[in-house]
Amino acid sequence: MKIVVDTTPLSPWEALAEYEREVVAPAHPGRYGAAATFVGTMRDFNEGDAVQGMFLEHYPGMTEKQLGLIADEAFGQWSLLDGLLLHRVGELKPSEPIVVVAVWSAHRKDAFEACRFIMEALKSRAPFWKREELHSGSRWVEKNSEGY
Amino acid sequence: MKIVVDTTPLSPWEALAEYEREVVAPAHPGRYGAAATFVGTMRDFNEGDAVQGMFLEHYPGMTEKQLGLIADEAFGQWSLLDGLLLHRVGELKPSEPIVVVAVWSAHRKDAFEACRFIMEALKSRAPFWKREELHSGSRWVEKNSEGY
Amino acid sequence: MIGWCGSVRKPLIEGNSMTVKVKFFASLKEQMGCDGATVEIGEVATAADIWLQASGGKALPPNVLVAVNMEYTDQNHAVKSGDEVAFFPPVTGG
Amino acid sequence: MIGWCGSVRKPLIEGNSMTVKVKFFASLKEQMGCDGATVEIGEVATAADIWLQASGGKALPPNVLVAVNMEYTDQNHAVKSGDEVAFFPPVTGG
Repeated sequence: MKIVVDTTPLSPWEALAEYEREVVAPAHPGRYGAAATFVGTMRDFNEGDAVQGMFLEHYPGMTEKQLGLIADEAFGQWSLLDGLLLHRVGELKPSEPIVVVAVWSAHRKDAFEACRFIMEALKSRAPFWKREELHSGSRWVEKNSEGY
Repeated sequence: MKIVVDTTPLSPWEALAEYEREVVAPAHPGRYGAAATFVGTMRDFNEGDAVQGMFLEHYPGMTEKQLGLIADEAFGQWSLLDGLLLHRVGELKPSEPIVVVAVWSAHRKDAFEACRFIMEALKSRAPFWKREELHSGSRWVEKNSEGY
Repeated sequence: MIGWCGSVRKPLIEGNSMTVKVKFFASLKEQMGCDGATVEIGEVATAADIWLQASGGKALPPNVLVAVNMEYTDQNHAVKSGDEVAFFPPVTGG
Repeated sequence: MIGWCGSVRKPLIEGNSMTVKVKFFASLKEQMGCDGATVEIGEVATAADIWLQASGGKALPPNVLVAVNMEYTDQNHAVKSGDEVAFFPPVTGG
């Protein structure tokens, strides 16, 4: 499973197409029957306020380590063939993708459950922090919305 | 939500990129924070046997009608912005995509749950039938694997 | 290629009749030897009656699904003239 | 830009000491006025002791998360020389 935390803007569908074509398909030809993906995108509103921009801080080293642990847990819990996890950091504008999670497996149950697990674990355990730019100034997002 | 049942080969990631860019983003700029997708791909094995090809039969008219009902149920049950459902029919070869389900929403819970619901409902209610080509001849798939 | 079974007509009791279109799919199409038939039957009939007539008296297999006018129903559903009645095995798409 | 708090040294009781690297993130970095510090402390210390010394005696806010060497732990975790001790608010990525 490939994990990347980077300031470079994300192109989720292009990244998924490329990773499937270059990595998953050659390694597991004819073996994957299911791919479940999630793409998180920056909205222009949050908690009733217009949001003009966002700064995404992380903890270099720990963030990657925690994402690796989450991936290991997913591979231990479900029967998975491969995965891709991309997370943006730094300055973002509305409509820009923040996160991509993808999982490939033989059967759909594993892909669906592992994809959601990785996303929820990332939301609760990976050290990222969002600061939103509003008309009235900036604020740190205090907690994530509920995922279940 | 766009629903297409067709014999044309699918390019899932390209179709998702195009639909998001051409339809979802212009209609809901800055409003979608989540996209959950599922791509089902033909494997080269099933129930222990090598599979060389597949024929996917459907019931023209009823298939589209049932997919429309499933989409309506999803939009009634969750807060969704848009969706895309593509299903291949006719002759397929291993590694070819069979189905694409995608859902866009403001928050991830809706997207995750609706995407899986649509896929499971499709599996149990949409009139499609798979006939597999094996070395020893062909066979109709008798039932789908469990999704939960 | 599996074709149309043609028209299946049942002797009528009182002269009243209705015509329904029957469709078979997948393995059922192969078992029946055709992808459908036009069935003419007495005024009151259920989907099960239609099956009996179209199949030449075979029992309806327990796992066969029944749709009338492209909506799922069961074999006790009363059909009316002009209805499209479909019989097919469990679905396996996706 | 928020910089490094520098070195925070506590008078030692018996001459033994250890040095740990402290990091703050996000809103906590702003509250502390720096993104980290080097803390020199007596031989036995918990993450809470490190916080107290680095913060100049402020109470550890109840929702602050604690990591030692990039793994989650709690404030009672015993740190050793060379450890990296991080304090940060609830995470909000994804």
